[in-house]
Amino acid sequence: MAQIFRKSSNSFARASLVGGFVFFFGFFGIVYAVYRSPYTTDVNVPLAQPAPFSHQHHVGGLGLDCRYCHTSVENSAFAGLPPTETCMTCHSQVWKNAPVLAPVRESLATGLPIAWKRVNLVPDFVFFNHSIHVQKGVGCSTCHGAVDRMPITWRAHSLYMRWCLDCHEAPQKFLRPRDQIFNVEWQAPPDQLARGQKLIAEYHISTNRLEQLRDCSMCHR
Amino acid sequence: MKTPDPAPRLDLAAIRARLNGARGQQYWRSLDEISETPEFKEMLQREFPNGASEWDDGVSRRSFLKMAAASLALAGLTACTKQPVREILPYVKQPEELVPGEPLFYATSMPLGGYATGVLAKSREGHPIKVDGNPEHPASRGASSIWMQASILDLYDPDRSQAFTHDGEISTWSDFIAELNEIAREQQTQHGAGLRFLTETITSPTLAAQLDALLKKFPQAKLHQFDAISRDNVREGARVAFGELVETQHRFDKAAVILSLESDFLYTHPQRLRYTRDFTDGRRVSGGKQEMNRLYVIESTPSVTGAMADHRLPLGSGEIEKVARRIASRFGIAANSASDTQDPQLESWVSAVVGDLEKNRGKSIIIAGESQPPMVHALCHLLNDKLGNVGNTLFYTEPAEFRPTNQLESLRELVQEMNSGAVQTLFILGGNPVFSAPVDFDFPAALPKVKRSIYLATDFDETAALCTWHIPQAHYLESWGDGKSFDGTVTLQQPLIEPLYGGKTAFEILGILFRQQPIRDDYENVREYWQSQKPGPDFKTQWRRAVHDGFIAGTALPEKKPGLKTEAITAALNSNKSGGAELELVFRPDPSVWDGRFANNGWLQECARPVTKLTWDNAVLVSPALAQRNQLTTDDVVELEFNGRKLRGPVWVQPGQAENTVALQLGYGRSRVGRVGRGVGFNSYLLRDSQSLWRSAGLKITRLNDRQHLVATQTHHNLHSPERQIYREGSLEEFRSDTQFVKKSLDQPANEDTLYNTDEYKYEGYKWGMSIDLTTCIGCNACLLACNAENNIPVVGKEQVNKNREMYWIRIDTYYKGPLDNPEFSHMPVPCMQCEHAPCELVCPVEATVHDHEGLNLQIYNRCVGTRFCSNNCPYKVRRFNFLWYADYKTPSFKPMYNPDVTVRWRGVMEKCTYCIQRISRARITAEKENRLIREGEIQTACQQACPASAIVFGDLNTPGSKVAALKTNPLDYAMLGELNTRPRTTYLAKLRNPNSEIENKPTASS
Amino acid sequence: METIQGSEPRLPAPDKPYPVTVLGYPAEMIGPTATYAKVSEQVAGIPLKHPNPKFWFIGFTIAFSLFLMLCGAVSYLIYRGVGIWGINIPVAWGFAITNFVWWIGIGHAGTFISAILLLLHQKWRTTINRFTEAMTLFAVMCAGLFPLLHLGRPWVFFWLLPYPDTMSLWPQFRSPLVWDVFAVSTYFLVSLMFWYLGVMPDLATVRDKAKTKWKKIIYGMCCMGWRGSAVHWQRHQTAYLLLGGLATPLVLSVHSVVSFDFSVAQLPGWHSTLFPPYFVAGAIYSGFAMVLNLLIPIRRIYGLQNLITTRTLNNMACVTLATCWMVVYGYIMEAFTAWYSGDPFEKHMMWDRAFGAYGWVFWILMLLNCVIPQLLWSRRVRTHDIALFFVALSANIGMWIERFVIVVQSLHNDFVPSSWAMYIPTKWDWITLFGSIGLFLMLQFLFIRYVPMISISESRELIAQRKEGQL
Amino acid sequence: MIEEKSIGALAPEIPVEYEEPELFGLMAEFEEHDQLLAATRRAYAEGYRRMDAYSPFPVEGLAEALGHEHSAIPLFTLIGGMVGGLGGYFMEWYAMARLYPLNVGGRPHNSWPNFIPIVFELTVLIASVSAFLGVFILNKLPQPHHPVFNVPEFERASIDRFFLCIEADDPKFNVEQTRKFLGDLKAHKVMEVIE
Repeated sequence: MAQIFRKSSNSFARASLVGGFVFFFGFFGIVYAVYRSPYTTDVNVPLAQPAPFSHQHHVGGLGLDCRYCHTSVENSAFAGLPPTETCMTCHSQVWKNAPVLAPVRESLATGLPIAWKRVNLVPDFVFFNHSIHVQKGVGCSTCHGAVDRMPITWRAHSLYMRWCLDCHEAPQKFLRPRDQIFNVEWQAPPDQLARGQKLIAEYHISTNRLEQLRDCSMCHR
Repeated sequence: MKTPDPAPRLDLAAIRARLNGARGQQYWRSLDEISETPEFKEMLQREFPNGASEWDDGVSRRSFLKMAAASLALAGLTACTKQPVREILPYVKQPEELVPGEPLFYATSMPLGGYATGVLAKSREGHPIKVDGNPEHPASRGASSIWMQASILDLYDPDRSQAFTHDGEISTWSDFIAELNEIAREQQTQHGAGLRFLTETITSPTLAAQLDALLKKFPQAKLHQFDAISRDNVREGARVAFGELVETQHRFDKAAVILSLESDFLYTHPQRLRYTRDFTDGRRVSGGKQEMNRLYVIESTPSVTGAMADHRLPLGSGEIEKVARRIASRFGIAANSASDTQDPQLESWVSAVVGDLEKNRGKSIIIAGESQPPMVHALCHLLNDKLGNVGNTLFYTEPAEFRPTNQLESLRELVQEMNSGAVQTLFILGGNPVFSAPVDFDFPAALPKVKRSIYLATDFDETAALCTWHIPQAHYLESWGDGKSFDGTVTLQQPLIEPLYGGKTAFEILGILFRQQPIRDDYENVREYWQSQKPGPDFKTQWRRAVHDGFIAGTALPEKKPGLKTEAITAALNSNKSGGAELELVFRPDPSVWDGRFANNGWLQECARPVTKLTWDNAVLVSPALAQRNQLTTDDVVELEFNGRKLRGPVWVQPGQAENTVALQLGYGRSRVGRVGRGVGFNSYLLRDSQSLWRSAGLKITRLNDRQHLVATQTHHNLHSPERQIYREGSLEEFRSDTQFVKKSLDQPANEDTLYNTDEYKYEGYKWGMSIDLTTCIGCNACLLACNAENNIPVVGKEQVNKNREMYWIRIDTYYKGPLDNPEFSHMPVPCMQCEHAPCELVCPVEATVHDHEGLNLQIYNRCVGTRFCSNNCPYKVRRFNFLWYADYKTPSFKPMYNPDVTVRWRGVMEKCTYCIQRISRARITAEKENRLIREGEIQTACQQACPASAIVFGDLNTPGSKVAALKTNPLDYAMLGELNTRPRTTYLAKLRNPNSEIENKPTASS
Repeated sequence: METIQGSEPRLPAPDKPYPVTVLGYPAEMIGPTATYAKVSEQVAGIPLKHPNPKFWFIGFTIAFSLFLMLCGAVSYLIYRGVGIWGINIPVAWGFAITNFVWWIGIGHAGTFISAILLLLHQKWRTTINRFTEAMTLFAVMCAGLFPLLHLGRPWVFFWLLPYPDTMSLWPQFRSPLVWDVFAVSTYFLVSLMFWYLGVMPDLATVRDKAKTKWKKIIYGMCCMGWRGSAVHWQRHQTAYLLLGGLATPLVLSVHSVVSFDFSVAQLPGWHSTLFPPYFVAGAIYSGFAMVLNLLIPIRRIYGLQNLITTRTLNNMACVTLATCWMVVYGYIMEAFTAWYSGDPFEKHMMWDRAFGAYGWVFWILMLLNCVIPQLLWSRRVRTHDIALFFVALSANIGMWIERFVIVVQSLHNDFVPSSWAMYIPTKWDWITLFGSIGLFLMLQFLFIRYVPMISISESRELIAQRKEGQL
Repeated sequence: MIEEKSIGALAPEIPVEYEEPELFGLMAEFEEHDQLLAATRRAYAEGYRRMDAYSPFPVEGLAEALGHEHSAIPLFTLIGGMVGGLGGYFMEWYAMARLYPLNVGGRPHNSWPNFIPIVFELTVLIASVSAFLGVFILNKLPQPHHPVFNVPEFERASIDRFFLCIEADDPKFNVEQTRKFLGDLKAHKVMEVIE
């Protein structure tokens, strides 16, 4: 019989086989990468808002305390978003007619709320409670990042379950003294682990055992 | 659902034989089951008739859920894509008492049948999401009825009427105000000669005052009250006995012996919640207390109270008077019972009861039901007096009602006037008389003869359709108001939310009618009235306090000592009218939809009726004996003929029903009702005339060659053998002789041989557990409804329930025991047992159900892939699966109703009870914030909170001296299917009965 | 052509009479006239020349339309949810799992024949192993479909696979369902490799017999340029033997693992140590039955009697009968243990199985699975292909019903009577069942059309051995 | 229906890349496998080493005759099996007891009895895969192009003929002598194999 394939087809055949395998597994690798990329997680992706509110200016510049606007952060699951009134306490005096504040004034006039875009968002089946975290020494910037350097707010962390577990498995890495909770510049001291261990005891974290922090029921109901 | 094949008949004789032949305690659930008719088997084997019904989903709400399902499917398929950007809307002006994310509680009151029950309503971000009893309120003591729990669904019901209508045209409030002024002017001239008010029973002081004023202003105007579930007999009975209207207040906690003559005081009585609490307190055997009360019930058709009886005597409603007379005569009352035929068995029963009553003078109660004629009530008064119960176990007060009258006569008079044209303007304030008035009054025909008929109601119903004006009524959670509870305690009603559909209240309408200007809203009206009542500087504080508490303490009616007119009664007794032996027809308010007002409430429609376990239907209840005689079987459609009127309905053969009694529940077959209630059941009012408001003889019943499938959540089940140690019970005697008798009769759990290191989990922190007392559970479904409301449990509709896909997290199993004609009833609430060795967890491939460190058997909805293996492996079958898209995502009005602390489950995931984990978490967080442990009693599960019998106790087993820990050491405590070594955290207290040894009756337990 | 028609001469050959089996039947495993060339021509001729196209097209069309029905049913399933089936609480598993277990069972014949019989040096397997292995693959494909479809949320099926996710959650390795995932996928992959290893040299034959260039090219690619080098053959044979050795415990394990889905649960009627062997026996039983059902018509239509001889059928019938009795033993033991345990739940389950609401199903099962196969005691039935076909058919249906009874009947009457209920299949249940059969047949048809369905090289070995008088 | 161009990609276009044909070896064709076996033994005895035999079905002892005693496949399989088994158990233990230990039905985190089935399955799977891949790697397959295919008669190597090919780069190879030698093996036919 005559030769069907030319010589090169040997290497071609082998290459294609190997290539097939590589592609097959590579595909999942790509999906994996995309799932962790900012494209999906929105980490560090600024979100256009109806009014260009700048934490950088208000927190970093003016040094407003988080609780001035997010009033219920210490006693509710929901940190609270400032009602239009709160904005107007100052902006009825300063930047009275600034065009960027038009939406705010309009809201007060019409009584219709300002439709902010959610930056930090967990799914409906996750029940996150701000008050207990604040109470037990988890600082704002631990999850929300350095908002004082955000001209427009973006998400600082993926908020994936794995990310939550990092702290729920080893709180000592992140806990702060109570007076530092709302300090957005706070940086972990070199001996954080030792301090953290102390704080765990001090805060009576999980009256029972520490592993309880990993119970599904902590967040899912 | 229809299969017009004539099915082979039940052979009840054979069943009897089988039951008599059965050794030991023989539980059984339905006639079909024990008879094992070929027809029953055939029904089971029919494949396509039911199987194919997937296309035509019964309830139309389903239809759009399909779309939802599809959209989810896509959402799921694109699971790994990014989250959509969502908006968040802050307040413009934030109310300062409101902390977003935290609930607020308001004390208010729910009116039903005119009487007010104090409730505590929970509100999140400004919308009510749950209603529970107000613990301080004397009438509820924190307990709930199913109607209280379900009222939250009514509030958000998208089918509520949303517009004023005038002659069928959409109209406006201002137009109506003009109309009112017109009426006022017109009636002014003729002193209200043509002006009539038709209301339900009224207890509201404000409304009463307004009506008084109006009737003074229009002297010739008249007020008529009518409730379909009227208490006329009670009133008339009092009138006969005392010559005046008095109300009887019972103290069941003080009674040792209770004889109920067809009184369903645990379920349909206005004071039901309080009475249940008292009754069960007198029944609970705990700690050293080895006493419990004994309940005798004589009734024609099984009721919740009857199911609790230690001795239940099924007897025609008309026969009961004879028994009453006989008992009376034993106490030396000339009750001319001689004429009655002698029945030895009945005799011995009666003498046993009489003996018991004798023994317990001053510690007994004899109570008659609304359905009994005045004479029986009079006799009860007389007997209670003779037994010295008055002042001990019961006392008399003024009625809490405003102008109590004979409502039937009052309505009769009104209808006559309407027909004669004397009525020009008729205000109907609720009640839907067109649907519920006695059929012989022919109210629908009379109504159009009235020039102006104004109807205030929450729904656009049958009456609204015939009235010239319809005013949407504000729900009680939307409006201010007041009322009195049965014992007279003044109860205030405050709104939690603005009227969703611009509803109005009677106060506003009557206010305008009385004084055109200024127009006052409900708040002003109510407040104004109370200001007038309690003038003075401190009114503001008093008012605030009253509104805060929800009621005015110490306003219960004072005891009253009316003179008993013995001669009058005995004289009346001589006019002996005896109920014949022929077939009798009795009417009952439906255990779920009451008189029909709740017909559009999905939760109530779907909750399995106590005793029958029927859902989404009413039925013609017949006794086994009657069924045997007339060759009837469940699902047969029969034609009832009564006073020349005909009615068709499916038969339900009800064990324990009196032989010659046919029972019908009212409130079904509504012709004008929302989407849920449409086409559900048949309208029993069509047979109910003024002569036979509750009961009448002379019914004809004929079987038609047609069948209609009734859907019950629990059918053809029996407990087979005592070996199946699921339901444990015994008599007080057994308990006294050997407190450990339950434990002794139980299998030991499987031995501990295992390859595993078993002490890996110690549960040193909180260790949640629950104990359910079978002795006190009355099977009223309050827990079930409370669970629905707390946990966003969906309604699935009749067709899905028929496929055994109901979604309750806690169900109430009912088993029958003993003879067919008079079985004993046993209720068993079954939530998730939270097994420590949970079989469900082991087989879940994705860790969607696991244990937490407090021993809860969690269900993680967002992880569940829906293999349903867990349910297969659950010996208690307490897991529920979303076979289709059951949760109602689409109806906008339902969204604010859902409990934001509980995930709304989507299609294809398993769900179940986790001891209200959202409440546990909330309490834990609060405690952690305060650096303390959760206190005993700080957490109540929804079912526990609602239970009027306090049969459910939940708490931490590790807290020394906690209530639940104590109950676990109770000798009656046992674990259902404990021999499987599942180590359930929920255990039961075996049921104790207190039979009278002189009545040799059914076989006793664990013999 | 005589060889293509493959008539099976009954006359003894002049030189020497046939060796004869104890049953007095021709002990030949391959027609006397077969030669290397003829066998190659006959078998490779089917994919190349495609005889009897009418039969193929009609059959394929029927199978394909059934398959389309399956697609429809599946789309509606995804759209509405598993609620379109008759399942409920307590009977949360219905047809889906029944079909799964049934198909997996059928999938056992292939590897049993090609692996276990290989190790047992059963030469008669030679001419049927290729075909049955293919059947195994297709059956496992159908089986694998159902665990996926029966999920409430099929689109998250990958949570059952082990991979590092953003929740640091892995499958719950204690769950028999996860064992299934591993067992079934392992079984499929191993069978696939085993099958391909076998088919590779024959594809070379087809390549070399192919006339048109494209056929040459395609088959040339598929056979990886196999050239029959002695050294290649050596490695090939070693690997083949090793795979056989590995597949042997696999055959026994797969259905054991499937049976764990039930026996690990504590349900009366499921919780039994009897299940693994009982399931494996049943699996091989139904597998052989299915092989017979497919082989008998194909053998006639493509005239392969000279290769798939009466002796082969006879032997298969014997295996079927043997496994049938193992299954019967299983039934007896189930009833016995239920009685002997004295456990009220077990006793009730057994009573209900026979006389309860599903009793009629149980008795049909007894008839099809235990009574009818006893015909195989008769030599004439075993060697009469049409009779054999129908006995096999009854065994197949019987085994499906057995799965149904185990799954549904045990669930519908479990511990707490209040939750007992009936399972009534909907039309969607039925469509899915027959749809999967359609998928199975469709693949089967494609296989016989494009791949040599009998192992040519192994047949050549037989011929060679006969020449040396080893047969 | 298919013109040459379209398949030119794969089929050799004779005129283009056909230079001076280089000899790959000499090939003898036999009718029966025992003849081939005998011939191979003779050739080996003669001292030929770089040669190969081709048959339509595995011939007992042929590889050995060529001097191939044993194959490495079993080793592949053994290693694969061990990797699969140990790896499997590690995966289960790590996921269940280390990464996210959860209380599942009160069973210990390392509930080894429940881990056995998967360990077994993975052992078999990885072992089989390595055996399978072993065949291809050691046999250097796929190899759709091979000089022997240039011999027209060779197509019967997969049907009913048996071939022995002595390759040109064998030290002892010499066209005349080798052709003569093969001829003496009462080969059905002897032909040249060109690259």
